[in-house]
Amino acid sequence: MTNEQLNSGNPRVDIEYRRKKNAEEMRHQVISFALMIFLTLIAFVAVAYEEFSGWFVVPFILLLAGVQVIFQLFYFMHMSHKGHEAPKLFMYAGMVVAFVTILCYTTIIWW
Amino acid sequence: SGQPHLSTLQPAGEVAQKQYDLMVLSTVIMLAVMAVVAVIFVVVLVKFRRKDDKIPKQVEGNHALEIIWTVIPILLILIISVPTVVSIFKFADVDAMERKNEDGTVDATVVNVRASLYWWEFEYPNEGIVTSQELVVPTDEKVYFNLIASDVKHSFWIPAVGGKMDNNTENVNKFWLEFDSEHVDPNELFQGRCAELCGPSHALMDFKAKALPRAEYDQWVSDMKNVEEAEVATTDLAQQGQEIFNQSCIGCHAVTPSNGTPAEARLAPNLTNFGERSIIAGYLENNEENLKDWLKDPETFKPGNKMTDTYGKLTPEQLDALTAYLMGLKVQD
Amino acid sequence: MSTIAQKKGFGATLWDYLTTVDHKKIAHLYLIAGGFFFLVGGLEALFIRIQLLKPNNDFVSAGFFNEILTMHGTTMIFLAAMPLVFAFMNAIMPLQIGARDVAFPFLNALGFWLFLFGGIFLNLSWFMGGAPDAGWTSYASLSITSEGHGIDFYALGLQIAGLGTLIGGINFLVTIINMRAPGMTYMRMPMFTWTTFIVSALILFAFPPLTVGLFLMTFDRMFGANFFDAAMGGNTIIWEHFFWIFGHPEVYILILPAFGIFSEIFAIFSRKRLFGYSSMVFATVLIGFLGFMVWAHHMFTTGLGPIANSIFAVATMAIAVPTGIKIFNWLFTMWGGSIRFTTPMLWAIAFIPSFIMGGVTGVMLGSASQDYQYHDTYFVVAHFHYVIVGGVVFALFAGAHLYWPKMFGTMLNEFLGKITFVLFFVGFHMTFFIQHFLGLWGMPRRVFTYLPGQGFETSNVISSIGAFLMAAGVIVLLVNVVITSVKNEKVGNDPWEDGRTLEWALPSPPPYYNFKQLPLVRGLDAYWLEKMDGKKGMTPAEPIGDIHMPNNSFIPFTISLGLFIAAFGAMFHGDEGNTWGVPVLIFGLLFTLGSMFVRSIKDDHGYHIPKKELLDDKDLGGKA
Amino acid sequence: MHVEEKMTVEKWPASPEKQTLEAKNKFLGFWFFLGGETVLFASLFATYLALKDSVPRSDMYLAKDLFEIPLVFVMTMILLTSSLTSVYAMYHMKNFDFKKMQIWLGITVVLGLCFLGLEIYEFNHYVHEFGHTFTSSAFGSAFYTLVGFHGAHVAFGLLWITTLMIRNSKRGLNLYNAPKFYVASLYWHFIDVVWVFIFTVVYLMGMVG
Ligand code: HEA
Ligand code: HEA
Ligand code: HEC
Ligand code: CUA
Ligand SMILES: [Cu+2]
Repeated sequence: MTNEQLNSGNPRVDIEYRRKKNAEEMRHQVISFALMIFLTLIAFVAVAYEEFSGWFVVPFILLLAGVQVIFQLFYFMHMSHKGHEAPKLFMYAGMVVAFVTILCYTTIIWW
Repeated sequence: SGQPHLSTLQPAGEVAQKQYDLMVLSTVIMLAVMAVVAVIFVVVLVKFRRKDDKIPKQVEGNHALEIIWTVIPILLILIISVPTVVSIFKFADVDAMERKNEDGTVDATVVNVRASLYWWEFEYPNEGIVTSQELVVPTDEKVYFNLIASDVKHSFWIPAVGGKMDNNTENVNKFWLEFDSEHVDPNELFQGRCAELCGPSHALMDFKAKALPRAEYDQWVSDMKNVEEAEVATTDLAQQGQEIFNQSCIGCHAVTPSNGTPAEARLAPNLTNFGERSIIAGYLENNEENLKDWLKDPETFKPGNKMTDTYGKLTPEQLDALTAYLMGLKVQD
Repeated sequence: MSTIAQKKGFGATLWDYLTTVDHKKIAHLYLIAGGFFFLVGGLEALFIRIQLLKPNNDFVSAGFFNEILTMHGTTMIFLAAMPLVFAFMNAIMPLQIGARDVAFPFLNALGFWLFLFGGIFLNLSWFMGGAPDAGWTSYASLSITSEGHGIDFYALGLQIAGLGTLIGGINFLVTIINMRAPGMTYMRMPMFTWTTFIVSALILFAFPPLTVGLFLMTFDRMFGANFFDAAMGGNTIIWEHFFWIFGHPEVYILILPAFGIFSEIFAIFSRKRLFGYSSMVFATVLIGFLGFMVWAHHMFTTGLGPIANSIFAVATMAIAVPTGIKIFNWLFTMWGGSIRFTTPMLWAIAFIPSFIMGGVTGVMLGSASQDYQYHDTYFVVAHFHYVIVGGVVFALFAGAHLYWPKMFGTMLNEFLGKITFVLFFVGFHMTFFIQHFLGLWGMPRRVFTYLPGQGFETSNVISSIGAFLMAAGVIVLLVNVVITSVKNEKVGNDPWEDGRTLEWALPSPPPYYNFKQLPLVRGLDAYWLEKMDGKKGMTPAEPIGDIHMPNNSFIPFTISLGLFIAAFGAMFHGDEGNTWGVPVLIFGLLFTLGSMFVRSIKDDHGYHIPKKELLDDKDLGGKA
Repeated sequence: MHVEEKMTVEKWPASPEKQTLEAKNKFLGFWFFLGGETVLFASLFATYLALKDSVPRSDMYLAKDLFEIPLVFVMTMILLTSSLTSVYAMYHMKNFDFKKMQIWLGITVVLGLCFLGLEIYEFNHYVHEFGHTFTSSAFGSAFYTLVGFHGAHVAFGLLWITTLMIRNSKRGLNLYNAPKFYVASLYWHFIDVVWVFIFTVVYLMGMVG
């Protein structure tokens, strides 16, 4: 675990700097939120607009969901930050098991 | 190597034979692996016992050795994998089951196996006949099976003829077996059994398989088909028995081979050819004494079976009558 | 048992254990509880063997046999083998990495109490209308139709115990990642710690499917759901998959720590460093990974189709490769070494041929088209007892002898230990070797009896006699434990003289804070390196200072108790005329939630052992 | 440094959620827990997919008859927004602004409650309008179990965050409770992740048929 503490010796300067950084990060968060809402809208519209075939819509909205989850994990939950190596490893491992499980239940279980 | 007609080590059909060959192949490989290990093992234990207080050299590893014992097992596994995969697909090939002739008939011999607590029903859809507990099949050709269970999961297994397949509750499993005339002793039947824990009497959920040359098999089928309605008993005693049967038993047990009730609603073994079967309830030798005991109190023979307490107490006279009737239920000769 | 405990009265000791959060004491608890359940499971095994002694035996009835059989498997796997493995992980792993405790001492205690309450709940079924009777696999069609409350005990009891295991797994993971002493890099961790790490990861991913499966079963049986009822659109195969997605990793959860223990033993008693350490680590990771890709080999006959069967067959057999790497590394650890035949080493040596026997039959089972014959026969029973008893149980015996001094400060008697070994080893092969043939000759498993005249008689007699030899071995071990506890001759920090890893640098048993000063780790086999440099102990990595310690707590007990109570409510609420079920269910859950709430709002920062006390504390000898 | 020491803006570190060893442990342990939860929910999704539209009688309602876009859309928006509000709370925590953090957490809780309320309304609707219940079919069992498990997670999250807010209302932020707030917010985001898949897989894919 690396400690991300920044130190210039002068606490005031640090605080100012950090505040700015935090505010900037928050701005990014709001942008990702806006994107997420946008993706959600597209997904709903794709389904509501009944002309598209299911063969297109289903993979498409799954893809959108995947992108949203990346936003959540990497931005809201900070998985892109340093110090998240172990969490990443275990989340990926969990996703592999999750994927295999779902694959199995959609293929080798019958009606 | 076990009993003929029972042991997997005395294969009597193509499936069992292939499986046996695979067993031999893999056993040989396994023995070789164990021999290698055993040699190193013995050398180590003999040579490197502690003799003095010297500190041995601390070895980190050896790449050449490590590669050897990674690659050789991979090769051995590949050697087993190839015949394994080939045979998996071979055993799963049931296309012939559905191959229809122009007139809609099917040439393949097909048997629907329905497993219920704790008995087996064998329906021949193409011939339109039903029998129970004793499977009858032709030799030297593939026999195809549709497997299903009516209550809980069971598993259909005739060890000497081939590996098993489950009777699930929600879907039909299909596979085939072949019975070699060469290995069939006409006086012996194959032992079949349920291989999936299904309740108290799981251990007793046995059945028999009778493999007949094609001509005899055809004869059996046509004899069965000839029984169109319940045969009328000939002796007085048997007639009495039939009356009792028609009162207390017919609700569950059919005595005609072309059973009209839907498969799910057939509650008990079909008794059309009961008198010719070698067993009662799957595992008791078929004789009068056993039959009476069974009818008196099925519970002692098959704990948890579904016949217990479904009919009134039977007097000795009633037992005699029923026995006479049931023993007379024959379709051949 | 521990020196501190002896000075107190019985009541105080009991309270101490009820509230402890010390990993060493929790290890004692796991050892005692797991040991007890091992005896129970073994007794059930003896009942099985007595019933099968002769054809048509009526020692127990058919239904009762199924209960015994189910409880034997369930008890042995969940309540004996796993907790015993956890006992050693708790006792040794933190010491091996130079930590003062695990990452979450409170959760550690919670994990234990959940396991214990789950285990007690499950076993209460014997006295409350019948035990589960659908096999330890509890396949859905049968378990849904099974009458009485047996299966309910199974579903709820395992749910509670499983939760405890999951918590334990997360705890070990964090401990190993965050709490290693300075210098203890990943590639310097002792093999047992490595296996603990991988096993904990397996637990993390394998237990949720079991949790879900058990929930579905609970809902179906107690709350009217229809997951497994084919008539309502349900599907029993769902249960089979969940059980085995969990169940197969579970068997590696058992065997990997065993591999870890043996790795330590081979190195110690050959006086040699583990051969091919990095390939051992690699093989462990690979086994863990492959362990998740092979579960359907238990379902080859279910009818998944040839493609699935082929994939799973090949994946299954592939596990032979990393396991083989391990076997040969152990052999070459001994090669060129200076082998001393102590009791732990005897178990380790016997393990190699025994386990390989089980392993190669595993590969034969993995070859699906052969498995159509083997499946659900005594051949499978032989396979898994060879790997479980010849692997896991041998390791537990070996570990008990090896670590007894570290856990209790006194050595088990070597002579009695060797008697146990001989009896058990002979009995083991007698019992299970012949079962391979029984299976091949056509004897299915899970049968309460068999008919005469099929050629099964003699073999079953041999098998049953073997079981009694094993029992005799176990009894000798019990005697051994009693004798050594009474004698209680204290030993020093490195009683086997060739200890290599950090735990042997500490007094036996270690002081409650483990390390007065965290040690500096300079390489693999840290303590051995120091010894070879002529030093007595580890070089400290920090000056003596205050040590932060967690407070004892009774709350883990009450959290678990709440679930225990709730389980009764859930189970009985559906009975005819039952009025108290739902209130009890709610009360139990609130009790648990309330305990968690108290824990959450109460301040509990633990306490500090002041530096002064540590300096004075000479007789505890807490040298790092 | 004592963990419950009174903090000031000056002393407040950049990553208050992982200053002490306990905090680092909690942080890591909680992530691992989420790894396990991923598998748990995957198992529930798998069950749902296997049993979707699996009903005993042909006159029973299927996914495409049940679900309606507006309600799901509103629920989705509410829950997604609550994710943003909890991000705001963590933003203020990093800036050592306890008051604002509490306010944003409060908003998060309110949004969560709205979501739960709608979910209850929705379930009620299915039961009474369509006879689609937990016990009516395997489809029903699987649907309510999956969505209900998520709902239970929401409810637990609400209890948890509320407890934290009340417990610390007098004490303010310190290095002892900062990690607690942090993992609670992680939990809340994870609930959102799961919902993204629920609305996609259960509702949207259900409507596609
Ligand atoms: C500790 C527990 C444990 C372990 C380690 C294993 C290890 C293995 N198991 Fe086993 N198994 C069980 C416990 C275990 N098993 C249990 C409890 C059941 C039954 C459950 C039930 O139904 O109730 C079971 C059932 C079981 C089945 C299902 C059988 C059936 O029901 O039809 C299968 C099928 O593939 C299988 C395969 C394997 C394989 C391939 C391994 C491999 O990991 C083995 C690898 C080891 C070696 C191969 C030996 C060493 C290697 C070498 C020396 C290298 C060279 C070797 C070769 C080239 C072959 N096991
Ligand atoms: C860790 C796992 C484990 C262990 C250690 C064992 C150990 C043993 N097992 Fe078991 N077994 C299983 C796991 C295990 N088993 C599983 C999972 C099944 C499958 C269940 C199922 O099908 O669902 C099974 C099934 C099983 C069967 C098959 C039953 C059947 O299919 O019908 C048999 C039969 O011989 C058997 C025998 C034994 C024996 C003789 C031992 C011996 O090694 C036991 C040795 C121990 C003792 C003998 C204890 C001694 C105790 C005393 C002396 C009592 C003293 C008492 C006091 C002081 C209070 N086991
Ligand atoms: C509830 C329906 C039911 C009724 C009524 C019933 N049986 Fe049965 N019977 C069964 C079932 C089920 C079995 C299979 C038992 C088993 O093997 O587990 C069976 C088995 C048998 C068998 C052995 C069948 C074989 O093929 O080996 C005979 C003979 C038999 N019943 C005769 C009778 C007679 C005679 C009566 C009336 C007095 C009777 N049964 C009434 C359900 C019933
Ligand atoms: Cu049917 Cu066992
Ligand atoms: Cu397995």
